[in-house]
Amino acid sequence: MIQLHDVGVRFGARQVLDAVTLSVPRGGRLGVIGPAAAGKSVLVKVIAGLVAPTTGRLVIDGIDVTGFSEERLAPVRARIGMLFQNYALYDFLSVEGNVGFPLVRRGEPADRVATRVRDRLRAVGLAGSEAKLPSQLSGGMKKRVGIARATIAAPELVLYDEPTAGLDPVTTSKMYDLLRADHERSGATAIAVSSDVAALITFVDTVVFVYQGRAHYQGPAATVADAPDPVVRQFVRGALDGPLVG
Amino acid sequence: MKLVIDSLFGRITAIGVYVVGGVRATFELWMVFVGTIAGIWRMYGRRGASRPTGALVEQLHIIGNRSLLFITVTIGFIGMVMIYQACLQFSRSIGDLSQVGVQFVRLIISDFGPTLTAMMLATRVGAGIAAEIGSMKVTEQVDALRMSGVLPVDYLLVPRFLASIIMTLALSILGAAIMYGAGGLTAYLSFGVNPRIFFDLSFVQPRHVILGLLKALAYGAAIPIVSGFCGLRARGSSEGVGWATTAAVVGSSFAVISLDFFLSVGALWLLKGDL
Amino acid sequence: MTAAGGAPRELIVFRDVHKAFDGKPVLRGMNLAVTKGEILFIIGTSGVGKSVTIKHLVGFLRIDSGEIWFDGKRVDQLDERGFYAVRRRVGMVFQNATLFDSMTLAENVALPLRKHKKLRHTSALAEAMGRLEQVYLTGFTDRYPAELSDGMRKRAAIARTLTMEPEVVLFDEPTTGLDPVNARRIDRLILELSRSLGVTAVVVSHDLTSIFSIADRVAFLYQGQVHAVGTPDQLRASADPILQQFIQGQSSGPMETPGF
Amino acid sequence: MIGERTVTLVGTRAVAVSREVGGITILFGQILRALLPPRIDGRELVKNLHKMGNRSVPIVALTAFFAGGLMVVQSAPFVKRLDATSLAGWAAGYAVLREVGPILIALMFSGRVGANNTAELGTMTVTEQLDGLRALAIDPIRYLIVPRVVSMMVMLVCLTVIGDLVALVGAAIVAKAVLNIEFGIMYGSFTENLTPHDFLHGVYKSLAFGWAIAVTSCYFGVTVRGGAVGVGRAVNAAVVAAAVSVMLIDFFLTYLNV
Repeated sequence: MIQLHDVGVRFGARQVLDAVTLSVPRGGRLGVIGPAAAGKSVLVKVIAGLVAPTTGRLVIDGIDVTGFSEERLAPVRARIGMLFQNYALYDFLSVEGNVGFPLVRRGEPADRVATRVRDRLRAVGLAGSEAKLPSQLSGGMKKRVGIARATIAAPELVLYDEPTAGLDPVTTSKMYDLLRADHERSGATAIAVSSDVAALITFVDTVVFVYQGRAHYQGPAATVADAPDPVVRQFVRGALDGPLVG
Repeated sequence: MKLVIDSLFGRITAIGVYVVGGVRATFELWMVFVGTIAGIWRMYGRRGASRPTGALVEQLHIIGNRSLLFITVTIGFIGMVMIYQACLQFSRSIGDLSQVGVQFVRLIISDFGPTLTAMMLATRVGAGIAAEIGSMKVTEQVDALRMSGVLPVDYLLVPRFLASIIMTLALSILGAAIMYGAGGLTAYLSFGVNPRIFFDLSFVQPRHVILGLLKALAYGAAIPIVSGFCGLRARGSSEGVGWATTAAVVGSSFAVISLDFFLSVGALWLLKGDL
Repeated sequence: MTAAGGAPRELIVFRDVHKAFDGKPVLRGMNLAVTKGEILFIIGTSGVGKSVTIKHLVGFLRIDSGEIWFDGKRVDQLDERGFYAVRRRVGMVFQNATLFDSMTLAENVALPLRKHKKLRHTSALAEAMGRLEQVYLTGFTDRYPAELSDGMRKRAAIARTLTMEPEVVLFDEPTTGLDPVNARRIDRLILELSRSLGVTAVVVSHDLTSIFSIADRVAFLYQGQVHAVGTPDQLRASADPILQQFIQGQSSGPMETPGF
Repeated sequence: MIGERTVTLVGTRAVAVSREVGGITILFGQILRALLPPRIDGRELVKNLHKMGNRSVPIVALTAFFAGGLMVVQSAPFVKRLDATSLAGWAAGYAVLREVGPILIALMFSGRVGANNTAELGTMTVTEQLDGLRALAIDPIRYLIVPRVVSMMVMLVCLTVIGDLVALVGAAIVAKAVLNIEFGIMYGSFTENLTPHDFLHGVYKSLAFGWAIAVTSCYFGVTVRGGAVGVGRAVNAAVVAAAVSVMLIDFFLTYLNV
């Protein structure tokens, strides 16, 4: 579904990503972990086409989209949903307006949109909040509205940037229950970034450890705490002594 | 000696970086303008294109109606002050106040009306546009728009651009009228100038009106472009929005003053001094 | 109902504290006592009022009713000026570190030294360097906060608070959003300052690893009251189903999570 | 004609405005109280003087240059008709020193420095840095606000003096370029027709403008609510409030003719 070949991103003098090669099969679930400012969020934005790679190629579902203009990217993006780190809900639209936005922009008839919105909001457990504004919601609720918006157009790929940041353990595990149920039903590919490694690996099947701008390690999620790489092991276990820099 | 050369070299490099940054920003500003014009074509020029009905009306309301009180108060006061100072000046030198109104109305129509109104709008509307678009940018709402296949320039800038042009024209006319009225009142109350002599429009020529409207049009176009550009360049979080809003106020006020200068000098040159 | 009795013996006491925001009650008769020298964790779901609780002690928020005592004196009725005396003895480390972003790390730490110990700027800076070394930030003293990671910023904020030589330090979610390694570094620092300096630490957190590795006592906040309090071992052994759901991070159970 | 909605709207507006005015007055009182005894943090004061002054010189100079030039352009037809070239400098100088210079420079200063100040304080407020100061038992008003208010007042006066000079130079240059009036004649016209009072009138005004811009920008900075969106809104409100107060103060000081 997604292939990155030697992708590098440079912001001014700073090399944020360096020669990242990665592939995610259709229906796969990839977790992105790593220390702060290692380039995790940028990696997700590259896949979404929001940040253009300085070097390398990005292939989505067999189409090489490297260097596409915003207008040519639009049909590709229509197949991708994204939950942003800070929800990125439109603060001038109601919950209903937010969730339905991607469909409205595609010119779907209003009644079809309304049905889909009601459907999605029920799935994330927010039925009845259609008329509320984002500022009236708690952090966990905003995240779920974000998920509803990301998945309303039945995307084949969903990107989650920090889906549980700042949430307590119970809410975190409820959030992953929700994501699991959603993906089992839709079969969509998922890529999730999180610093809460213990909770993340209950959802994904593979993890990639981004470290100093590179895809330092890639392996199955279940055994990441016993990974052969000492840096990964130290990071996941939270050990104080080890080779990890920063 | 080497130290001096090094420091000189450092200075030159710094200036070079500054100039390159300035040129690049100007180019990007120009691209935003071109993008907005293209956006108008995409949204209104083609048949069956998606037109967000209501967006333009909403912006007309925000930019126009909500500025009414602000413009009335500020322009009213400055109109009174200007005519007060002018009367003071005239009575000190010529002693004849009958010419004040005639000269004043010409200045208002061709310059002070549109320019001061636009200066005030640059503050209120420019800051508002940059604050709104800037906070959408840093909270990733602009990226969310892109993910929904929407071009941010079309969705955010085009309605504001059109609304600003329409409303700057309308408010400039209103501002000029308020200034003229407030000025006449002051001249009458403080210096006893007969309103019938003050409100004498016989010296107003079509070219004054055309120049004034032309200026209003230019200001109305410049303010949203400069402010939208600043908003879209916002980065980071709240400090980024703060920076964008500040830059928008300074940038659009400066755009108004420099446009005024160049348009005035241009008109003076075109009309061979007979403005 | 106001609790009777004079000055309590514990260092900090919350007695029947009520607090509502816009008519929505958050604290509903909360009682809690903190003993000198201990590390007390206040845990609970998002929005339950953990941060609100500690902000009352330094006067950033005012309680609606109840009493708060610090070192034998009632503090909930002090005015802003009165609270400055309390704040010199009770330090607070905020969730987002709140370093001043126009100053380098050393300048940040030097500021309270300059203001309260009346040191000159240069000697304050020298002392600040030493303080930053204690939190393992040698070599970063001339960096600005924006250039550092969250974990480093939090450690610098701890160093800045410690310059006041406070008797109590309040930590607001010190490990939230940090990766596992940086989270454990913060845990170690809290433990060190408690054991070697004798500082009383009140930590607001929902990081289960921290709770079970460094807490002396834990207070579990639920529906505006302290639902359970005890040592980590006592909590683990408790039969309370709501508490068990929280400390095991289970999604299903009897607990109500209004924030979800 | 005037519906119930309009009346309600005007009413809510009036309440909102009076609340802000009240808040600004309270802050002003707190600033005065923090000035007694006057223990201003020297480092903050120097830092702010430097930052606020240096940062604004280019934009103020450019604005002033254009303003001076514009006044000549506007008086050109009048001067030509009367063929009184010696009056050009007087007309431009009088307008620049008394009105156009102080007001335009104050508006630019409000945009550059005042708005920036609101943004900075606002960011500090939403990221709890102000609470951070209070937690360190440091009074934010005494430590942060007072040096800023003092710096803004001092710097706006300095910038107005600089701006006046640049504007007169701009007027002379444009007069030479557009009306072909020699520099000597312009200089003579300035010195003969303008009194020190004209110049001081503008400077006094700028002191009051500086005070208004400083207090409003600080007020909107420390009362920010709601993250990045709030900071943007606060800056917007601050520049609008500053513009209104500058115009109001200008009106009263003109009538007092200080």
